[in-house]
Amino acid sequence: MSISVDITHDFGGFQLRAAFEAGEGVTAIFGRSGSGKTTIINAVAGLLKPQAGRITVNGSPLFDSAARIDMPTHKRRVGYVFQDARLFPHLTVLQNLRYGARFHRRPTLPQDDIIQMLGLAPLLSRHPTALSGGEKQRVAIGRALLSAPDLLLMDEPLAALDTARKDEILPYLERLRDTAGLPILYVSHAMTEVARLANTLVLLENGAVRRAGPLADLLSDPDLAPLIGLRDTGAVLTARVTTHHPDGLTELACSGGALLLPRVQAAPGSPLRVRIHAHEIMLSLTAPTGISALNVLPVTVEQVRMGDGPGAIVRLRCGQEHLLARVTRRSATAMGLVPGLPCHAIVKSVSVAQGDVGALHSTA
Amino acid sequence: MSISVDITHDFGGFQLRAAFEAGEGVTAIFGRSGSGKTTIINAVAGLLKPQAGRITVNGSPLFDSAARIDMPTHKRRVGYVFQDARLFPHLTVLQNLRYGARFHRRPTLPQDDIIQMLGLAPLLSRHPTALSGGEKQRVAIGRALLSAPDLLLMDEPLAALDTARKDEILPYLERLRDTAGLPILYVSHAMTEVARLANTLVLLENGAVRRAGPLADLLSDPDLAPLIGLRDTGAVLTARVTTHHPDGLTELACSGGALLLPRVQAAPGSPLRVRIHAHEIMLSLTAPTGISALNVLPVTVEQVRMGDGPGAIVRLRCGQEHLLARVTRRSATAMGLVPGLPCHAIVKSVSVAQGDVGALHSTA
Amino acid sequence: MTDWLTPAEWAAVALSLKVGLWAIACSLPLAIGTALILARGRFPGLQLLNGLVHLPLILPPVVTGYLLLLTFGRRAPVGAFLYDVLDITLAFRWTGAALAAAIMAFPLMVRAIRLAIESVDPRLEQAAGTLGASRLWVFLTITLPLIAPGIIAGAILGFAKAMGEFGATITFVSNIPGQTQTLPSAIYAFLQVPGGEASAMKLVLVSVALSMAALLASELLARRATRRRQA
Amino acid sequence: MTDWLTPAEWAAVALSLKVGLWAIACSLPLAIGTALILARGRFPGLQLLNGLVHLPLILPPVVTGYLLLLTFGRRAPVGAFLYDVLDITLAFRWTGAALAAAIMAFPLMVRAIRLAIESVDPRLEQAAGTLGASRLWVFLTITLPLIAPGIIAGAILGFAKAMGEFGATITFVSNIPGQTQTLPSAIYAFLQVPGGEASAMKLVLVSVALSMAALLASELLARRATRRRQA
Amino acid sequence: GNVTVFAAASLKTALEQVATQWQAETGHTVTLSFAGSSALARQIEAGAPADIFLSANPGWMDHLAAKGLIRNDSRVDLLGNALVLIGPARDAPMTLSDLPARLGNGPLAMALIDAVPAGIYGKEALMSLGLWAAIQDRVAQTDNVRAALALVALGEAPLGITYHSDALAEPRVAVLATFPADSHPPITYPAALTSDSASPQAAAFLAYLQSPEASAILGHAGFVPLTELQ
Ligand SMILES: Nc1ncnc2c1ncn2[C@@H]1O[C@H](COP(=O)(O)OP(=O)(O)OP(=O)(O)O)[C@@H](O)[C@H]1O
Ligand SMILES: Nc1ncnc2c1ncn2[C@@H]1O[C@H](COP(=O)(O)OP(=O)(O)OP(=O)(O)O)[C@@H](O)[C@H]1O
Ligand code: MOO
Ligand SMILES: [Mg+2]
Ligand SMILES: [Mg+2]
Repeated sequence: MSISVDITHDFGGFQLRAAFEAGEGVTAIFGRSGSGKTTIINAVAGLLKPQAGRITVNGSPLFDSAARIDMPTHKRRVGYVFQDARLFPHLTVLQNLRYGARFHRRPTLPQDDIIQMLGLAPLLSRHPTALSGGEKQRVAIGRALLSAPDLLLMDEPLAALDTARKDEILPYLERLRDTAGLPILYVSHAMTEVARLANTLVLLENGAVRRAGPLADLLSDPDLAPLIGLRDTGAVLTARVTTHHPDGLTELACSGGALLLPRVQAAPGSPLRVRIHAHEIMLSLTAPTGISALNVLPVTVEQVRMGDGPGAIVRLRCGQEHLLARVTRRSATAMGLVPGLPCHAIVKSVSVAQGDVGALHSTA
Repeated sequence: MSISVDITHDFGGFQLRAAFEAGEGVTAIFGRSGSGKTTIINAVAGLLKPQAGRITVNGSPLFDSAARIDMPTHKRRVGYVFQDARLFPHLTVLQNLRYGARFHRRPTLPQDDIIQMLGLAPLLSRHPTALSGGEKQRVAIGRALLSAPDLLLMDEPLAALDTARKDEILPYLERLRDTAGLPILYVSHAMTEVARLANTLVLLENGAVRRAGPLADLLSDPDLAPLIGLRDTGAVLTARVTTHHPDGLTELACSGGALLLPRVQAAPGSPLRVRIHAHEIMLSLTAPTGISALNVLPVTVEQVRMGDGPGAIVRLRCGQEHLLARVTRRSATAMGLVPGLPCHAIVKSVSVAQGDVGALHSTA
Repeated sequence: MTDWLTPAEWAAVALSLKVGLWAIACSLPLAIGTALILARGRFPGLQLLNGLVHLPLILPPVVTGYLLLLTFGRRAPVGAFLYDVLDITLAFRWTGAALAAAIMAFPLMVRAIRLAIESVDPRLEQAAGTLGASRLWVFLTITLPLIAPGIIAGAILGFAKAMGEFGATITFVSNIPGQTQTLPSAIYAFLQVPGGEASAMKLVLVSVALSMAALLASELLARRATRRRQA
Repeated sequence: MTDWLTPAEWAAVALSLKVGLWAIACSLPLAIGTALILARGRFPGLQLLNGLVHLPLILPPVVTGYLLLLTFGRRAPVGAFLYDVLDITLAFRWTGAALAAAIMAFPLMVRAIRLAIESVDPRLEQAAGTLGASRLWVFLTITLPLIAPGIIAGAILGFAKAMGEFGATITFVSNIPGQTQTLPSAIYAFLQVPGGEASAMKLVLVSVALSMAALLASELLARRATRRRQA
Repeated sequence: GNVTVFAAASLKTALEQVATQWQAETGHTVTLSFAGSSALARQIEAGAPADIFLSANPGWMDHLAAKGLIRNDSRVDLLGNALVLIGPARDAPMTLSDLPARLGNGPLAMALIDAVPAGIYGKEALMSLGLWAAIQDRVAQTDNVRAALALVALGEAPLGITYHSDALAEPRVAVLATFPADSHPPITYPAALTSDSASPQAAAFLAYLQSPEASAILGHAGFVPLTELQ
């Protein structure tokens, strides 16, 4: 399953020049407000006809301006969760959810599961005007999921939802990605969601693709930190569950050592991805004792990137993988951080949020 | 300036029983999707007539079912940023922004500043259908601000915006709160925004007010952590800028000691509030050395609240104030954390986000 | 009660209802289609079609009736075709009266429906498309229910017009009691003779009562169609 | 060119335009108000008002004309009052023809505008309220521009009807050349005498041409009103 | 001076010619308002600015007379007319008794038999000739004589009953038979000055309508001038 987008479109004042390839899994489109994210997925859905270019899924074109191909929306088999919910006002919640059912070739997703996950059971007989903002968005997600699409387009689907609800929905999207093998184009401002779900990241800036590639590569590139946002910078590690300890902690093995995290819902042996925020890693020259942090990973400094401000981003080798750490320049100087220096990365167990631990698809 | 709300409303299936008082500044209404947040501010705006109750601003009633008072919306002088932007489709962005200007008594807010802050200059002559989701929301914010209201109602105003844009808008809202003295009822799922802006916090659960009170009190109460969300738990400290160091760090004094943070935009002497996430505090029995964290505050354990899971929340006395720290039970046991134990709270400079440092209103 | 109106008058009442209902029932789908084309179509002859639809409104009814006679009369091209090939007779039959009523009501129905179509949010139709619905299915399940109030408004306007239409009808199908004598023809006849006003007013009342009942029913229907959406 | 129509016919053309334009111009505000009440009002007599508005559509035009004569004639109560107190003469003047046209067009205008009002999103009006706009101001600056296409549709329907209306007009104000002889009355008179068809058709063409021009203009206007919103 | 005449619509062509001629002779103007007699009579009742009323039947004139709205002394039966059976132009004349047979299944076009004078007269005539019962189911009534004429002219109806004056002007129809004058009440077009008339020339024009010049025009149009002033 691969999606390839190469389109240009001119709005008069705004030019979109977007070209990227997306492989299996989730492709996140990340960019500031007005950078062209919705425009891209509208083009993929066939709701906007780009002035020129090609959009293919698995090599077969949905749109090709040169070949005059423009497949109508309903034949593209995309499920689209719109930025605005766009529920059908004359239908009940249940009728909205079931709208796409008629066109199913296969009902992959059990309706009741989705209703339960999204907490929609008490709302089924209501009309959309009687829903809260977040409820509408949940129905919109359910409606798209239940249409059994070949490709899911999600435009900030979780922006209107509270953290708890997000944490309920994210694992579901992971399952879709991993078990149903459903490719997803995912627009979000929230790097937490992106880092957890995405296999491929497309960084959009002002209508142009600034960088596109595998998530782990982009997230561990200190040069992209300003674009991603310092606060959201942080690499992802792949890990495997080894033991669930009786005190509620789960031990993971990654290439750089063991990690203890609060209970992870995954069977021993399962592969996981763990995002560790750059600002949550503390560096120590010696192995510390008597502290509340349980994770101390031996690492080697690979690159120190001093920013314009008071901070520095340190790229660390950790086994086969990389971590990013954000420290102050003052600390970097005081500790004498230079490439090649061995040191210890201290990560609090609890500072790795539930939301930052995600299921890992074998290809990621 | 004080707002008092005491209303009941029944939607058939959903009951709202909301009573709270809000003093000066920002009152945040926090609760899960569907908990009744929009319903409350609709009632304050006069868009929904509660079945019973009273809503007063400075003691004079906007609504009083007993006295049959129901002031029409346009006389309430509220500025409302809706959850959906609700721009006027037949007007340009500029005309939308200026719609309320006609009714000004005083044009408090310079229009050009607002247009600049919200990045609306290139959009002024467009119609709303030609705007992206985030752009619409920015216009909606500008429109409400420019109507020179006596009371600002904001329903998840920043949910559709990227972090960078949020960080541009938040200081502006602080200025409104502090210099214009504009009371704000602020609905948000994002505790970062809430902790930064709010003076009063109203925690809503299922249509009922679970707790309402000064922000600092509620945030430092370990018992409320599950409701707020573990990831969002964290106390706020009040601090005062002492020095800006040449390496870009700013030194703050709080009652428990000094804090070094990345450059804070505030003159020496300014009061600030600093939110420190519970999961970002590391505890150490001894003062650590050779680490990248610059802030080590001497604290005393006051309370250890073991949760159901693998974590524990520790309430710490830090000078005159409190901090919350989240650690694993394993660490709590290993370190022998009990009330009265003195220890050290380690906070990385960079782990305190820009967004977590906010201007402080004198009354907060 | 039955004495109150003569048998001929009762027949006129029944006929008017029959004519009105058939006129609306048969022309409504066509009106919806035409409204759809006018609202959404983009082709050169669009404004011509638009003009054609409005014609019965612009022309004095007598002229419309005369043109109908020229087109659908037994000796006229279309009329002869219908009669010979499809065995449909319009001239001097209630079917002709229904045709006249439908044509007179057509512009009113089309406008109401077109206005409704133009106020449907196209983004909802797009959303239905992404869920796999073809354009026809989108129309049937999204557009049509959303324009229901407009269709009801169009139908009631059309029915009211059909109940009042007289000039085109009497010119086209004349006035054959029991066959083509609708209420308005009967009313007209009474008004032509001195002292006939009282009898005419009696029929006017019947006509008004029937139309009002239909109007009320349409309001309730429309309100239900809308309320469901906002409850 | 001027020979093509007789002076009396030119006068009828001019009068029809005058009557049509005045009828629409004067009744439009009232139609908007009525539509607003019907769309938004909630009071017991609402359906009565609704019925009253539809009456000219339901009644055969001759009856409407007769009722107008009974109400606004020089000897009739309202007519006498208007004449004595306000010095307004309606009977047998072009003003009366305009009144008749306005009344016949009224239900069409009200329906179109009402449909438009009902499809305005009330949340936009609420938003304007929160910005400090009174209900009147909200109506003027939000509702009115949003229903512009409906108002234009109503006006053009009304104008077309006014151009074609004949039954009520000739019954109410007679058929006095230069005073009350509108195009449809002139057409009618031609059709009353054998051999008048050619002259009648000439006037029909004029009438159709005028209405089509108005129709095209209205379409352009409406499109502009809508395009601005979607550009 | 100006004279306003409210006249039955069927008189349009002829009356316009008379008026033009009078205007040429006297320099006074005539305003002619043509509509159905019923509408005109009701308008005069409502105070219409008419100087002369020219009705297509006596009934409405009687109605106005009863209300004192016309000057009884000015009332004259101005014109008469004959009732004829018409058919397509090439048809041969026939006798009235063949009417049911010639009609076949086709409709007989007539004006409204209870409301419009030509229809009322026609029904009377058919009844007195004993033909009514045979054809009454096949009568297609129109709101005026002209429409009945049109039905025959267009071939929609094989036969119709109209005034002689109507049949004369339509080349597509032929007069197949004339109803005996005694088979129906006399067909008269009464004329009178209205009580409200203030025009000094009104009486003059009413008189002119009875002049030989006017009679010639009206007679040419198929009407039967009933009074000729010497
Ligand atoms: N018209 C209505 N009829 C019935 N229930 C309603 C109606 N409007 C809202 N509700 C219900 O009332 C509850 C509160 O709605 P409200 O819009 O206040 O939620 P909220 O806290 O703003 O949620 P969100 O964060 O999702 O916007 C929801 O459960 C909603 O389903
Ligand atoms: N119809 C239009 N005419 C002109 N400009 C448009 C139109 N539609 C969108 N734009 C512009 O194109 C740019 C990209 O819009 P798009 O909706 O793709 O942004 P986005 O990345 O989805 O932003 P957001 O996060 O705010 O939703 C924006 O600057 C917007 O103003
Ligand atoms: O178009 Mo009419 O004058 O209502 O029959
Ligand atoms: Mg977008
Ligand atoms: Mg809400």
